[in-house]
Amino acid sequence: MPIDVPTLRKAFPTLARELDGQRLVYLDSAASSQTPVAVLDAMDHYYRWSRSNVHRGVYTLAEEATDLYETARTDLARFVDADPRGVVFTKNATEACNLMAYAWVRRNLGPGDVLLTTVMEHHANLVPFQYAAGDLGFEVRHVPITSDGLLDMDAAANLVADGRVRFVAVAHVSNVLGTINDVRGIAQLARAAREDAVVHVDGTQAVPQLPVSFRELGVDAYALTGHKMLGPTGIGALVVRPELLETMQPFLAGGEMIRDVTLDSVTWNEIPHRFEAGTPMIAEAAGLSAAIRFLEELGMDAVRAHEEQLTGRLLEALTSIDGVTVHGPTDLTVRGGAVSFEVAGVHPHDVGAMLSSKGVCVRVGHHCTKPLMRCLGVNATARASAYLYNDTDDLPPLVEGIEAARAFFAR
Amino acid sequence: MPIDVPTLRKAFPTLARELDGQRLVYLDSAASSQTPVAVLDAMDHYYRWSRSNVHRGVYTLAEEATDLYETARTDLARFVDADPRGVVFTKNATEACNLMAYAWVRRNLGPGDVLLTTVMEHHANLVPFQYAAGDLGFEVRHVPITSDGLLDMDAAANLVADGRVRFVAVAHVSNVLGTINDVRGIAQLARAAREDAVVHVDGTQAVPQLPVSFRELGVDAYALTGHKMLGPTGIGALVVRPELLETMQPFLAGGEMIRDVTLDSVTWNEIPHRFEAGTPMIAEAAGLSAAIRFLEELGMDAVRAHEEQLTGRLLEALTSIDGVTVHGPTDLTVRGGAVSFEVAGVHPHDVGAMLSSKGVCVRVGHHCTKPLMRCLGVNATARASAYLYNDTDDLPPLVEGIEAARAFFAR
Amino acid sequence: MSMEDLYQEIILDHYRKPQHRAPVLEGESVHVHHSNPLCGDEMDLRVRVVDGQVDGIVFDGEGCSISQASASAMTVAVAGRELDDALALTEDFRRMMHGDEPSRPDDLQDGIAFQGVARFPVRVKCALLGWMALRDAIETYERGASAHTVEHDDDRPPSG
Amino acid sequence: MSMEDLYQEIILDHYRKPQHRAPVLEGESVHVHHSNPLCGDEMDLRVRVVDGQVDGIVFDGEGCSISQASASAMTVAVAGRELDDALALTEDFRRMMHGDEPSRPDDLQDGIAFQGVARFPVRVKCALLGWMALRDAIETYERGASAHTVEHDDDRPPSG
Ligand SMILES: Cc1ncc(COP(=O)(O)O)c(C=O)c1O
Ligand SMILES: Cc1ncc(COP(=O)(O)O)c(C=O)c1O
Repeated sequence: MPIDVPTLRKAFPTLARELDGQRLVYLDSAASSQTPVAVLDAMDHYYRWSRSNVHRGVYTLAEEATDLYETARTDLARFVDADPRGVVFTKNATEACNLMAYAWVRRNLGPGDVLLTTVMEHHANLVPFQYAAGDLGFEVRHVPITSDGLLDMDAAANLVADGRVRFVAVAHVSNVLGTINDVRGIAQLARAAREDAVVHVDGTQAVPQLPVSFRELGVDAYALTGHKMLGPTGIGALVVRPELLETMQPFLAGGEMIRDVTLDSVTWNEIPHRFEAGTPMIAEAAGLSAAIRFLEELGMDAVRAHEEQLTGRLLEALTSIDGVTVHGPTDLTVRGGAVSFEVAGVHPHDVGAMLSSKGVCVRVGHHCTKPLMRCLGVNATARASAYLYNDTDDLPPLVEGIEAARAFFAR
Repeated sequence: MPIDVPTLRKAFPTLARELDGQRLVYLDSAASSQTPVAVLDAMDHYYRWSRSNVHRGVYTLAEEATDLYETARTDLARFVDADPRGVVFTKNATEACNLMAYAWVRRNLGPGDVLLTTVMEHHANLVPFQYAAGDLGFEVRHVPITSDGLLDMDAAANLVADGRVRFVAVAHVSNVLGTINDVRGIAQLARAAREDAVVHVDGTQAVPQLPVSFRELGVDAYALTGHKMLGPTGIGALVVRPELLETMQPFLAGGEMIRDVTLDSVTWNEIPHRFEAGTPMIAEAAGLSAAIRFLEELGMDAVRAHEEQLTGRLLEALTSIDGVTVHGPTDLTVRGGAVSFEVAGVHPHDVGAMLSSKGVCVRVGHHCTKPLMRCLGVNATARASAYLYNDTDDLPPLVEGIEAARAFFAR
Repeated sequence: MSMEDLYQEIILDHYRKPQHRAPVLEGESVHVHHSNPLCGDEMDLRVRVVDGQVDGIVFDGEGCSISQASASAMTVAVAGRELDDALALTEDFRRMMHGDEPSRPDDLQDGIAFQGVARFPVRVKCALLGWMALRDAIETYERGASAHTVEHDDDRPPSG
Repeated sequence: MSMEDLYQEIILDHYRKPQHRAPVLEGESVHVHHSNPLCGDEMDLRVRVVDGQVDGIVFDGEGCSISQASASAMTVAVAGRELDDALALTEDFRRMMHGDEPSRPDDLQDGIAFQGVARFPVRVKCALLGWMALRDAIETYERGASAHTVEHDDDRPPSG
């Protein structure tokens, strides 16, 4: 069923806000999505009714809290088609990538080994590995992009050809170009060159927008974040093949991830608990469950169809403005909802400020992708990103704002 | 002003719950405290009014969100009397201890060095350092406890005497024995033996109960958690002397903690941002601010006075029951609110279940302090912990429940 | 929870008057020691196998009422059974603890009284301690060994 | 926000007709290059010092309207001043950007128009870029050096 945006918008309180008497036009969902009331209610219910800590509590509240938390794990596993034993909750996608860097990369890679990543990665999926490379002396290679913003698969094939690539870190969907990468293809390339290559995917921008099947992608690990998929802040996850997770070293140590400790030895707990230390994000997990159920009710196919169509209209609207250049693929079938653009003669800060004065929220800056900015030959871009609660009504204010910025600032 | 418990309780929705027609008696605040409506409102306000990501957003919502987040930092700094530039937000206290382990201990300690900790630590303040010791080959020493549950300061003096102790990890308040440790004294001992010793304190149980001045304690780092101090789940902090924080290596890498990245180099951001990677816990920070203001309005002296008095009554009530033994100090001036006890002939699980059947919530188990359990010669204990919303009305149900457990189970 | 939800009369009977509780077993074929570091439960289980059957079985241990009573009920339910049959019954009990309907309620005998424990996840491992020790004892015996020590805090599906 | 809150007419004037904007300065004493990797602003600042005074000053750069306009207003406000006085004025501007009332509003000249920027934390660093370059240029000159390159994304209190 197609998404009925006007009805849907009622579920998102912030969208009803006015700014200086103007309708709020939120086009920054690639940075963080709005949160529906159902998610807030789920968290509230925990705080008002079952407030307590999880695990090993023998009383009713603690049992309820544990149940909420563990249900979130199975909900998320179902949503991305993975095994719940491989679902590790983190505070955000960045921690999920770091978990992979500490618990696998730093324990396995050294001089002579190669880690493959791409020039379009978000810093979260790049710097943890660069940092490890600096400490441990392995090599990092980067897949370049083609002029239409796709990963250069021929180059990728060359980069893995010597069989030294043991780990691949790649985004499923770019937060700047919008590109939907063929991660299945990359995994096959990498494994063809070296059977035991571990493939880690940054799915942060994919999970909110696309139907994702971890099993079908055939990758080893997959990072995501709650606050971009209608969920609360403060929760993310790393989804790992359980067989791989079993072999990974612990990362954060402390309560809950331990089976036994003496003064000089420690026995770790089972997966996935071995990777979750300390009191978890209980309310946030309850909120994430509600967000998943909200998305499931709409259906991810419908979400994707809506996004694809609206992004098409957004691209048309932007390219029709004089002096505006858009980055990234024009083929909508390999494109997510983030659209980065430049306005000739106007600094992105000034574009953003003018849009803000018209109630339109877009992000400006390097979007935590400095290497990609260098590839594109820019310092920063403005980025509009639509989501399921946006529709074509949101495009005219964007266009007017950009035109006003041109008129006001361009010298 | 003394705390008016009946009025105060109205702010805590879960406390109004009934369980099988019985009043809920919540005595598990050392595991997680209840959350007042003001905290829920603060989070709700963010989600319903300013929902967006922080940092570098040029539009109104993003400015408001950034303001909420950075205000939480100054609120927390004021609350524990520290410099906001040394306040790093984490997801919980466990991550805060791991941050110290990764960003300082693992970068500085090696064979020949010694790390001093105590037998009463929570796993969060023990295992990250044990784990590092296993990887790096430094020695770990443990301060033992006296028969009345205090740290053995003479033994501590001996343990630091050879000048090899470079790092100290010690709890401010024990979550099992309730002991308030003389961390200032320990820091002086350690520094007398070795000027540059770094002293890291686990303040998780102290911050909710005591007025804490980081500056007066004269320690280097201090970990705490939000969910035990009326705040939400999913947020904690490490407070560090800025001069030390400046010298620490990054831990989690990713967005926001970076100044610049090229394909093969990275420049880190300023403190404290260098230690906060990825989208932070925005709603949680807003909630923590509200929790701090709630505590400040009551006054931490009043909170402490209430706790000291009530804990005295709790100890009296427990020791008056036949077959009940209490662990930890009897001197109330060196005691926080956690009271661990044993019931002769009844397994803690069964004590907990009987209490639960009477609506009384206590924690049973090893409380993530296995080494301490071994010292005490037990496998597990039951633990009752009162907080500012408890009063003497909550003691009779506890006593009756324990007596019923004795009658029902003791063989 | 109410006490009756968890502590059925049958359970309490086994707790108060455990069956086959003893520190030694004459002619013992296999002995396993299991402990659950999370709650401190300890269990010694000894089995005498004759002609592929559980000819004798005793347990000894320390732990909460649920773990002790469940071990007692287990010994009664499996005494005299073929080893394979005892393993199959163990699996039936394990699944029951995870919320499935038991397929052999009669054979579980008093073990059926523990069905309600499934609703108390924290206690599931208590109820399973004796049964998991039995499974390990049989597997140890079939491997040709006579003793085994295991630390665990949870059950897993059968290894085979 | 409304455009008027941030973009005062004086600011726009400086943006559209920048003062002292030039790529070279005859007899230059010191040249600093500052960049802000976060938003891509770049600033070249050249100062000619004669008798301990700012005898000549030009800037050149790329960046948003606020950073360009603020640099322009800065050059006007400090031209002819003693170096120490220029540093003191810089500190006054820096504090104003952090919400303090400026103590020398008249001396800041058009710089005062940027007071409202303090309410837009993201833009504070834009407004400070030129001033921080000036501070660095003077400090570099006083160290006896003639050029300095700095990457920064924030201002800090003066180093001395
Ligand atoms: C003394 C002590 N330290 C550390 C922790 C860990 O806190 P968290 O679970 O919030 O990480 C706790 C709480 O369980 C504690 O009581
Ligand atoms: C592609 C991509 N990866 C990773 C991240 C990091 O997510 P988080 O900030 O939730 O850790 C983001 C979001 O900023 C992103 O867009």
